[in-house]
Amino acid sequence: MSVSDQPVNMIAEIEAPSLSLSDLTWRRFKRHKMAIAGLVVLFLLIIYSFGGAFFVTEKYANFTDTKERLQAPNAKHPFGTDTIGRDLLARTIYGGQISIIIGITAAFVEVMIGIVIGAVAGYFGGKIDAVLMRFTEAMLNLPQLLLLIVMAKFFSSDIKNIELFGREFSGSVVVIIFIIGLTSWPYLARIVRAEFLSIKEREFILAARATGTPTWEIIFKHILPNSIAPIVVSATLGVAGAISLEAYVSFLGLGVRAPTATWGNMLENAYRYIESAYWMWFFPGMFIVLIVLSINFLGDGLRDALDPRSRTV
Amino acid sequence: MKHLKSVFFMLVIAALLLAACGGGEEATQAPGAGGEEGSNKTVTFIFTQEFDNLNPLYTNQWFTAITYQLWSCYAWTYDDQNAPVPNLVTELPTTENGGISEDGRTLTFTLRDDIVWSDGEPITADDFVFTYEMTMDPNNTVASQSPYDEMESVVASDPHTVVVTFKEPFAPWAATLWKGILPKHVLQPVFEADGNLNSAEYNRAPAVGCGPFNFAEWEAGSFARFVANDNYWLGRPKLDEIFIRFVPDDASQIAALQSGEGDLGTFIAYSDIPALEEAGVQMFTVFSGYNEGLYLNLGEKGHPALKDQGVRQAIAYAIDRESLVTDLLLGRTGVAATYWDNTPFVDPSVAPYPYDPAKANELLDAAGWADSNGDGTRDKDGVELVLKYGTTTREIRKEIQAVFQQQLLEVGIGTELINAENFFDGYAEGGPAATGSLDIYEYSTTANFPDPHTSEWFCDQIPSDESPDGGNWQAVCDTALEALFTTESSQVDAAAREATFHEISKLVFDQAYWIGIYWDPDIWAINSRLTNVKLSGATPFYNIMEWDLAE
Amino acid sequence: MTKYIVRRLLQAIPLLLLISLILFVLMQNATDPLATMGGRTPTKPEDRARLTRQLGLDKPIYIQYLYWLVGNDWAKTDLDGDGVAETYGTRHGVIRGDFGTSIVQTGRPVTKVIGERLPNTLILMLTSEVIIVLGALLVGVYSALRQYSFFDNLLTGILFVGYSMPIFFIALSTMYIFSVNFKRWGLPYLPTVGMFDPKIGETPGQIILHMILPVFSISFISFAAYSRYIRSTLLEVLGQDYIRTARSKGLPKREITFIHALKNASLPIVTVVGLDLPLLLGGAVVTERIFAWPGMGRLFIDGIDRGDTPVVMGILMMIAVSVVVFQILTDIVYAWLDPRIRFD
Amino acid sequence: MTNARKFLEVKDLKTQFNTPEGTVYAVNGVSFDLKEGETLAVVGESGCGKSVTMMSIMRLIQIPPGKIVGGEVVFRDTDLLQLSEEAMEQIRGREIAMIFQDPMTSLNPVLTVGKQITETLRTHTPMTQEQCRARAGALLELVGIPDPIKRLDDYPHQFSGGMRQRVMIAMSLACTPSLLIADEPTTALDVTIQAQIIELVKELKKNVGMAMIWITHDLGIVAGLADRVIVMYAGYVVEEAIVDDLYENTLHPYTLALLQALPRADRRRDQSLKSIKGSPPNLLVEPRGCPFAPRCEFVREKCIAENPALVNVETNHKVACWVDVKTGALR
Repeated sequence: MSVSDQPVNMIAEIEAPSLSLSDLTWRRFKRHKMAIAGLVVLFLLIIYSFGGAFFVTEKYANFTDTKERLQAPNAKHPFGTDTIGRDLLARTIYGGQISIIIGITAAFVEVMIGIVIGAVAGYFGGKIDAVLMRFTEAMLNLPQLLLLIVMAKFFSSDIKNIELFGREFSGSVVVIIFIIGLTSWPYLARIVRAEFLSIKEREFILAARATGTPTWEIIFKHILPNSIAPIVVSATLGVAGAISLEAYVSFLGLGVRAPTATWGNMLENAYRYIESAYWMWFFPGMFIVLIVLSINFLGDGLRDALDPRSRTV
Repeated sequence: MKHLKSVFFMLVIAALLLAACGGGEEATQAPGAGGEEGSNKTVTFIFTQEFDNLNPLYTNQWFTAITYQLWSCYAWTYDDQNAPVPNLVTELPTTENGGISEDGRTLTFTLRDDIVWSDGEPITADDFVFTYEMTMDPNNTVASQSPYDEMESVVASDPHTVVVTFKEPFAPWAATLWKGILPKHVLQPVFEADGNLNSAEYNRAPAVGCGPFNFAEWEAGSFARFVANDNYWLGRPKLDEIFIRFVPDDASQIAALQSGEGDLGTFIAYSDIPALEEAGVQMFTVFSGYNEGLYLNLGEKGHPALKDQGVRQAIAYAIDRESLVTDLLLGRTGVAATYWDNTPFVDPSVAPYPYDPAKANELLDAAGWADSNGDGTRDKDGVELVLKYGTTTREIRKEIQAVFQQQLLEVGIGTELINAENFFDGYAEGGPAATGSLDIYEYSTTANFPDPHTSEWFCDQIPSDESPDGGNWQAVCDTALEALFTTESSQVDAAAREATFHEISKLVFDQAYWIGIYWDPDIWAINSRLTNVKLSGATPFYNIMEWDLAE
Repeated sequence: MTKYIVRRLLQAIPLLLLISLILFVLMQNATDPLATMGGRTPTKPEDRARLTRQLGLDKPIYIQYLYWLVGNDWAKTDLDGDGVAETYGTRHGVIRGDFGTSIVQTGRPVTKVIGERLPNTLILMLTSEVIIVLGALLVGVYSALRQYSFFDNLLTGILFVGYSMPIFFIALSTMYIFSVNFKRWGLPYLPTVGMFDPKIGETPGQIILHMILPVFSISFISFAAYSRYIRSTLLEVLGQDYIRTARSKGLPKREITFIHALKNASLPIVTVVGLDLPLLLGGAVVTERIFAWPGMGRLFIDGIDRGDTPVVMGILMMIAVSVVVFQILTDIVYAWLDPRIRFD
Repeated sequence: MTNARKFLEVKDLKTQFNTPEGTVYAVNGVSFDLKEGETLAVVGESGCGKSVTMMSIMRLIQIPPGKIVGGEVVFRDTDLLQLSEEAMEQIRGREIAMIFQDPMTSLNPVLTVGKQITETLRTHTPMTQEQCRARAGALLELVGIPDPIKRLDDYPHQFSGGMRQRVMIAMSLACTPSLLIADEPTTALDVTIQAQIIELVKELKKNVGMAMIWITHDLGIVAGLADRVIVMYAGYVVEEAIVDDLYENTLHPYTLALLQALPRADRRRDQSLKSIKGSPPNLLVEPRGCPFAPRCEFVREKCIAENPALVNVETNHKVACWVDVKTGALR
């Protein structure tokens, strides 16, 4: 799906241009119009969710007024109200924050676990590799959604609310982040391992080892930066994956709990009102589609720019 | 080998071209629904849960239990006024008719002489004794032994007489006893062969029943069919077939009811009622003893403020249940005052606490809870009045939580909302309600509707490491209350027992151990082509044989 | 080749043991099967105590796992609650082919419970998979050949929107549009739930009719991933030297695409499809629920909700084993399709 | 041979690529011609545009990112650049055939060798399946593959590198084309195999009587093979000469540098091999002056200001250079 999938052999014959890697990446990325559009939309969504907090308070987002329930969009409530009269505009703002935070942190957890397991397995090889890869395969042997459900159920008991930055969140936010991270890493671990396996045999690594560079330095300073491209791409797509997964587990009743709103659980709440109150699903649904779409396009563009040779969706 | 491979590639290519011509799928065909009406009176019920097991001994599941009026039989059922209707017995035993002994321990049941199993075998007292024995056999993993575990003996004194002797006088027998009888002639051989009934064929495919319909078929996850029983002693039912479809998703259930693919559905959410009525579906509101309420945790782990009656009452005054019922529940139910609202034992003199935040503030001030640090919630001796308010993940409960949270905060009571997936898990499993890790639990329950008895508030039922299975999750230990319950459970005289319950109701209300929110009736949606439909709370399909299709 | 298969199977054994152990621990602690037992009220205290004992749930978790794995016909249990273990167990354990009995459907063998759902899931999932793969081939090939054309961009856009939408939303909206509203408007309409109309019976026509909406929902969201994969695979192949060779020979474009390119591109595609197939056994959790399709996904969710560990374990282990088997099968098919690979 | 009529004439051919890094000026106005039966060698470092020129002639440039922006390729009085794709397909394989550098990747790994040879025949000739097979067998025999009929059913990976290149040659000869373009066919092979292939091609050419363009970066193998040589640098033809003339009477500093970089048996021991200093040209910028100027030891101011045209300086010897390398004076 990348530009460079075209006759590489022919272009490769032409001498390498004298551009820095980041310049090159940016120029490649720029050509991908959808990726640029994705970046812009993503940026706007982030502004909306985090900037919106300066205009409406979280208290207002959680303010209920049963007299004003299920109102269609109007001047007072531009996005309408939900079943207990909460303002949906305010809720999409605060819900967006949580959705985006879940997306980013879950991807972060995924990347951390993926890198550590992949790096250790790839670098040390032998028995450690065998054990870690067995474990990774075990995770891959089951559909992620099923594993996620089992884990969500496992962690669902006794969830305390947590306070962070003066705000109270349902502890389920943390649970969701961890279970998504915990079930998403195996693919990345395999990619990282493969990168490590090939890079660790290169001359400069052999040289570094010969000069007695400490192992951690070789791993983190020499090998990791050289395998950053697929990691960045995976992490980006991981954010989108986590946001949609959150919506899925919400539907199954295992998502983020009230009173914390997310686009996912707002959409789930709207599920019963699909015909009678379109505004309840339209706005969170639109935001989910937009963010997942824009991140996917962004990831697509990044892959083309950073890692032209890979070709998974 | 090589040839085969070419075939494979050809197939891929051919399939490609085929897909090109075929295009996507389109919704163009009509299913021709209702084509051959009249010839066969089939109605479709929609159940949101599939049966676990059809054997009455092996499940507590409500959806399975309501089908016993179709194909199995209770000794007596209840009508839409919650009055008992004798079915297998000639009449219900009372002290007057001599069916209940002086000491209240022995009950004598006289069976009708025309009752037969669907295979023509007569139903006898032996079947009753067999049902008792199977329930109590340690090798059978039955769902519940109650109330058979309270019995001393069950004897068939003649083929039409069953004599039950309880260890202690047992008042709530009427609502719990003989709900589903097993055919001894079918199951005795199975029990002898297997040593238990746990995997008997009968559990999935009860070939022999005693209701107006016979079991025909149950396809896992999909549907079950029941067809008219020509041998039914009260006459053949008017419908020919009842097709029960299992549809787990609520929204899909509503869609199916709206499109007419389902004739009956239950557990309808209030919010779905207008759309269904618009589609011409009749709605039935049936009380079955459930009243949604707040259980306040008085145990060690509970918030200290809740041990104060004033604080508990303040909570009741602080929440606006009237608007909740009008707005959220569309005015289709009422505010629950007592645990026994809409049961035969209700005390009509008790009216719910009104919405009165001023009164709530007053009570809280009096109890010494004041907002000394200005954080918006009251405190006392350095303890903030912030309560952990937990419930299940049911939609309406989440909504009520959010509304109450706001109203409670207005009187300075902070709440932390919790929705636990494992809300009803036991003490040993770390269930949040059972372990007392919440301050307020919201749910609704009923012990044995229409009987009012509950063992929920006995001191020895407080769960602990020593007795993890206790049912007194809110740890109410009130000697006066316990004494009343002890009296009630052995009062065989109905009027005396009712009086005791009025006392209990008042006590629980005054102490505000339990604060009612709203009556939580079962809401049924039934296609208007069905006629003669009556529904009861305890045994919903009690007159199913009279249901008919409108022409 | 036999040696290869045997070796792979042997390697899979510790893997499967590891999976089963992790899942068992997770499952046993996830849900309390006795909480309400499907009823509307919490289970009575006395019944809870008795059932805990009868079902062996009072044993430590490692014992429960051991019994699940190797059976308990060698150990005595206490059934009557007098504190004395007097009865031998009846379970043979998974390694002897006994997956135990369902807790929810008291006493029914797990294999039976799964067995009756499996065909329903397969008919739904395989149909969807075939439609997805064929459609994705069509779209993927088209957009690879017309890369960056208007239709390529349009298709990409639509597919990505599908990919971004939560499936429950697509499923319920289509149900409302094509079943409820079409009927209201007097148009030909589709059924909402189930596999067939009880008045007509379980005929192939009925099943097809009832499959349209669920298959559409499943296909719509999975289409993007497949077609993009096929597109990029094909693009990569089209950039290969041998395609240039074929063009230099003056072969018509069609022949180059369908014989030279597709034949090579089919190798990774076959791998991906082959590895996806066993995962289909898990069914479509959300779609099956909404359309009341009696498949594995629903069984799984019900099992999770009710704490039916034996059934959930049975489903997961069946999938895990099939993944292993399909990995081997895919390798074999790959080797068969690719003349460069031989096992010997 | 000099009397034979020109049947291929390339005039001012220009090809560019749009890449993420910018426009690559790969071929910048290349002109040359070819007579029937003649062998032309095209020499230059990798990246000088020789392959792109040939691919442009064959119209095998992927569009996008490539684009033939100007010029003519007149083959037997037809401008190939104006033909429809279908008409071009009739030329490829039948009139002009091509063999490529890497026999490892140039053959389709999942099709048998027989299939790959016969499909050319089936596309361009009315032969039946049996006839095609027989012809394919004959072709394999012609290129010296033992047991040819049996090997038709083998897959490319069952052949060694040299053998695969023989298969490629057989494939290209299937329809007895009048022009064979060989794009560094021996680069990827061992030296001994290289010699065998060159011998084979020479012999085949003699027997078939076709014209040939032989692309190489190795001046060493040109001598015995070609009639004429053109030297390319940065997408320009910098020198064109009869093969002997090029060695004896080198006129371009770049050609000179190439020759000095060549190990020769007659080189004196103390005479060291000289590599060309500086880095290869950046094709992303349109050159203003002579593209070789930055690396040229004869560089003059004029070279940097203006790009010299390819002009006939002696009989049948063209060069594009401002400087006379023998005298060091400007022309």
